[in-house]
Amino acid sequence: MKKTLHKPILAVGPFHPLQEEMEFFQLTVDGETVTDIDVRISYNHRGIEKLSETLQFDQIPFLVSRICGICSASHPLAYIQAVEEIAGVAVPERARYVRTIINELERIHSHLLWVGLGGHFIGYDTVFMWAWKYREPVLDLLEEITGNRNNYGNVRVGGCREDIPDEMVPKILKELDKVEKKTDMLTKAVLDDPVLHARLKGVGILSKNDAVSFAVTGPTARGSGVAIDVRRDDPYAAYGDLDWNVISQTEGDVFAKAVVRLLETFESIKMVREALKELPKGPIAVEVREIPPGEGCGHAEAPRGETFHYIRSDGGNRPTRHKVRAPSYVNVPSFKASCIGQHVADVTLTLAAVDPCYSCTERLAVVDGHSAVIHDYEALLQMSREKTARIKKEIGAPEFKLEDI
Amino acid sequence: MEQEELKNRLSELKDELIDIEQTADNRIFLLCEASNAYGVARFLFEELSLRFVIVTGIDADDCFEMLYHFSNDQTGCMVTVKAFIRDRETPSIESVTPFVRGAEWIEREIHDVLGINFENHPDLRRLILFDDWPEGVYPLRKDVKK
Amino acid sequence: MSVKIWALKKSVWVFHVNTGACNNCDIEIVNMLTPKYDVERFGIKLVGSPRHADALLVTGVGTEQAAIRLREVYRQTPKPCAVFLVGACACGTGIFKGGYHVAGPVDEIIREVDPDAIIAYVPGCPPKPEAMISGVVKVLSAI
Amino acid sequence: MSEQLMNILFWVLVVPGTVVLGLVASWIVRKVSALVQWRVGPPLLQPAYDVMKLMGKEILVPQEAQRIVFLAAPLVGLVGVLLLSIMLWRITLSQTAFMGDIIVAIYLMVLPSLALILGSSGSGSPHAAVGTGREMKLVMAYELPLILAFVVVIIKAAGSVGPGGQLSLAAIAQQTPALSLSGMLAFLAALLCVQAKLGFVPFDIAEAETELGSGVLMEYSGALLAVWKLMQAVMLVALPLFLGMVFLGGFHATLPAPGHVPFFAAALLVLAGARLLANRSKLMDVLSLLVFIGLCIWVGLGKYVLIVVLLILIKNTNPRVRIDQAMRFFWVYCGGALAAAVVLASIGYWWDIRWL
Repeated sequence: MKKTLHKPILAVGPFHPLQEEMEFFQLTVDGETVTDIDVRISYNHRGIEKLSETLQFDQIPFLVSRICGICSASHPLAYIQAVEEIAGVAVPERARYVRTIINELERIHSHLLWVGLGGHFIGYDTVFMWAWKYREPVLDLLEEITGNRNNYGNVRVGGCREDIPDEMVPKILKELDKVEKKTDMLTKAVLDDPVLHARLKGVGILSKNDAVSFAVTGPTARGSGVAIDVRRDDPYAAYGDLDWNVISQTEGDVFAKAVVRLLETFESIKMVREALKELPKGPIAVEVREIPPGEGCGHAEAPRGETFHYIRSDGGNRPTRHKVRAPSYVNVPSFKASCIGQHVADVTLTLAAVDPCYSCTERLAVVDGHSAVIHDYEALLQMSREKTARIKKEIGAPEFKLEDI
Repeated sequence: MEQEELKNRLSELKDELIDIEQTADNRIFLLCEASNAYGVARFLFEELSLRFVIVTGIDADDCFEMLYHFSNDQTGCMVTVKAFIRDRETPSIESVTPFVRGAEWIEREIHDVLGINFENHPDLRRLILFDDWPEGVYPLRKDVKK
Repeated sequence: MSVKIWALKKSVWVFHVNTGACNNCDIEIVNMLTPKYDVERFGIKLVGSPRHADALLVTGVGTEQAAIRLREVYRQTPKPCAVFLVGACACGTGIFKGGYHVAGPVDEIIREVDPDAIIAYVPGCPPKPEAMISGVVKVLSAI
Repeated sequence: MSEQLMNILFWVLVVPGTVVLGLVASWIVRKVSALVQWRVGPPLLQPAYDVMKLMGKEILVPQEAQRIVFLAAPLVGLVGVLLLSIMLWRITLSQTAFMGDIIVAIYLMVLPSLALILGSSGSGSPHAAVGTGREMKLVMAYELPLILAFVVVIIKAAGSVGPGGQLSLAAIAQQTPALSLSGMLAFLAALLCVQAKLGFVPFDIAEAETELGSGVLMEYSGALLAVWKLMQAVMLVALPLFLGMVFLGGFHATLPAPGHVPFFAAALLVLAGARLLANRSKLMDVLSLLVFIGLCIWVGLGKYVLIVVLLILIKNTNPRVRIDQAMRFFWVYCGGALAAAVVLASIGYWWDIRWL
């Protein structure tokens, strides 16, 4: 039998317990050391653009919140900000605060989720279970506010869909206290464990230069000493009014990223608390009737980094182009700089440390409505009324006239 | 870099640009031809140290538009280079990947979905479409049938 | 009822297959393991290899690229095995219906391999973990 | 009861008994882990359900696999570990032993790992191949400290049980080396080696679910997987028993005297009742666990429970280490500590200082 000698290739994926989603990493290994790495994505590419031709500005938030389940507050927010920039809408005070609170709650549960998954990846199931247990109350709060544990879809052009009732404020504050106490315990347990130090420190280092060259964002960048944060750099929602700090570390290894995320959780708790205290009275949305032609960029700091949306409108009720750049899209490719020469065991951990989100990466949520007929607000209203009348007739509903009531 | 300084430095590019538009306080659009895009983007990334955000490819019926979004993190200002590729038959533009490694994926993606050739790209393989996707069909082009 | 089926009902090992989902269903599936829901008390366990699995939890729309792998995973799973389609996307491609990269719905992809596959649907976007547990219970009591 | 009847009973009960005890022990591992993680955990019979279900499933053999090796490996492992446990039970219950049985035991203890290596390398999957490599490295890493630990015990035993007796397990089980300095060191090191042998975190490197699928066991399915699970369950009985006999002075298992029978029955009743009500409240759940552990202690298995609890605690408070870290740990740290222990034990033997 003829034998050919080839480099052993270890496939991570497409179905692999490391990630819940599909990706296909090919690690060329020499014993346990990884000498080269390549990735094939496309498993998660849903190609939203063609079917989105029918979607209107008001419907798109629900679509973009389904780009990624965990960033389902930040994607719609970035999109909405782009649209509001085109329309020149001034959002009511209370809406800005509500948006901030929802986004920070999302960050808290997302970071706790990552800590848990990180523990799970290295076989530390106790940390996994504990972190996910502490995360549950936050999901419950979000469910109480928006009606869903995930996929909130709570923003709309001109404001928010659901308000935070004033009666709920004390309850949220109470839960936050509990979460803070438990996160504090978890943080101490994680940061003081010598075995964890041995496992995480000096692993998967992404240098500052590489971080700039790969244009990474979020905790991945902040762990490498690039202290960027959209919330501070280009304040949106109510972040400009709140008092908080950007956490950054210089080491660039997995441990630094863990520290950044854990400490950020406390900043988020602080922010929610302050925002709740200063929650202004008033309406949560203004009516926006038409989106004028133009183009706008919106970005928001998702738990994983900067989410960027670009919208171009031609004055119709759909955008002609909608570009999404999720944070993982730039964070994931940085594995080329941080993984080569590492152990297989470390590579899987390094890949996980950027908190990759392949649904985000392969979104391509391009909304493209070039063939649409342009209606103005009045025409739409008229069409809507006609449709209602038609449906009523079809189902045989009794006809009401305004005067009868 | 402060906003004023940024604007001054951007005016150095005047010869290579068609126009500079400012839609909002911190949204600047630099319009240029495809042949100048590489130089402008490189100037923004290396001289002004702006952060690369992403590239947007648009099929604008009469031409392809490549939008290179950069961000100035000190002021939160978005600087977008809008490059026009007039040749619809064999659209091509110079790749920025050699100096921004983070652009590798997005250029591969645009190559997939819009069929634009990126010159000097180190590795222009298929990224986002499935293995059996027919060659020469680009889902984001306007002329593609549903 | 044979001992085989009885034991199967008491111990269901599931393998999780994502075929292009938004991550929500996947996280809710992992959530089933955690203290609040703790499916281990019913003998349900997530395993790392399809060869160990009794049931597949499929999420996502079933993209073209994923469909081939999904069929392969289904073939590799020892029979009898049940398939749970979790979430609106898996049940009927949901909001992504008609996309050019969507091969789904997932049940059709699986039926191509095995027309008699046992398929259960857990709709929702995402379904709550309680819904998934109740789905599993319903299928088990139907066997 | 005549000697002969006891003998027959022993041979009839030893294999099923060990298997049942093994399944219960793996339940305890899962249950206690669950309680540590604030979960409810699986019911008492869960490991049994798992095995029964796997027995009824289809067996898939990969095309690239070496069929005979692939099919035989789990059986070899199970037989090895069962042999070991028969030997240990025999020594515990009827004090029958032969010269040098400790050496046989050490060999039998390697069999499961060897079977794993054979089976997974025969399965022809790249993930299993990496797992195999890791398992081999791990075996090489922990065998040396484990044997050094036994050397310490043998030196200690030479001082107390007449000449030649130090190689007989029955004689070693008469004394308690863990009560001395070197013996304690040896016990702790051996405990960690057993942790690695059982494939528990932090040394579940070969199975590493999140890196390698299920690593070495990835390609196994159906009844073959059930055999592996049984093997792991029986190891959970045999290895702690062995540790207990070597380091902690063995088990003086006495069946309850006639006068104890009502208490025994009452305890069993409480256990059964608590298990039945376990779904209603967590308190009952914990109670049943406590009753069970109490029963174990009563029949002389207290040391066994202690060792298992230590293993579970280590399992649940540590992350998985890398293979190179594991090797360094066993060779440098464990090896160093044990070398020191050997020196201490020798000094103690020479000058007859018991506590060293």
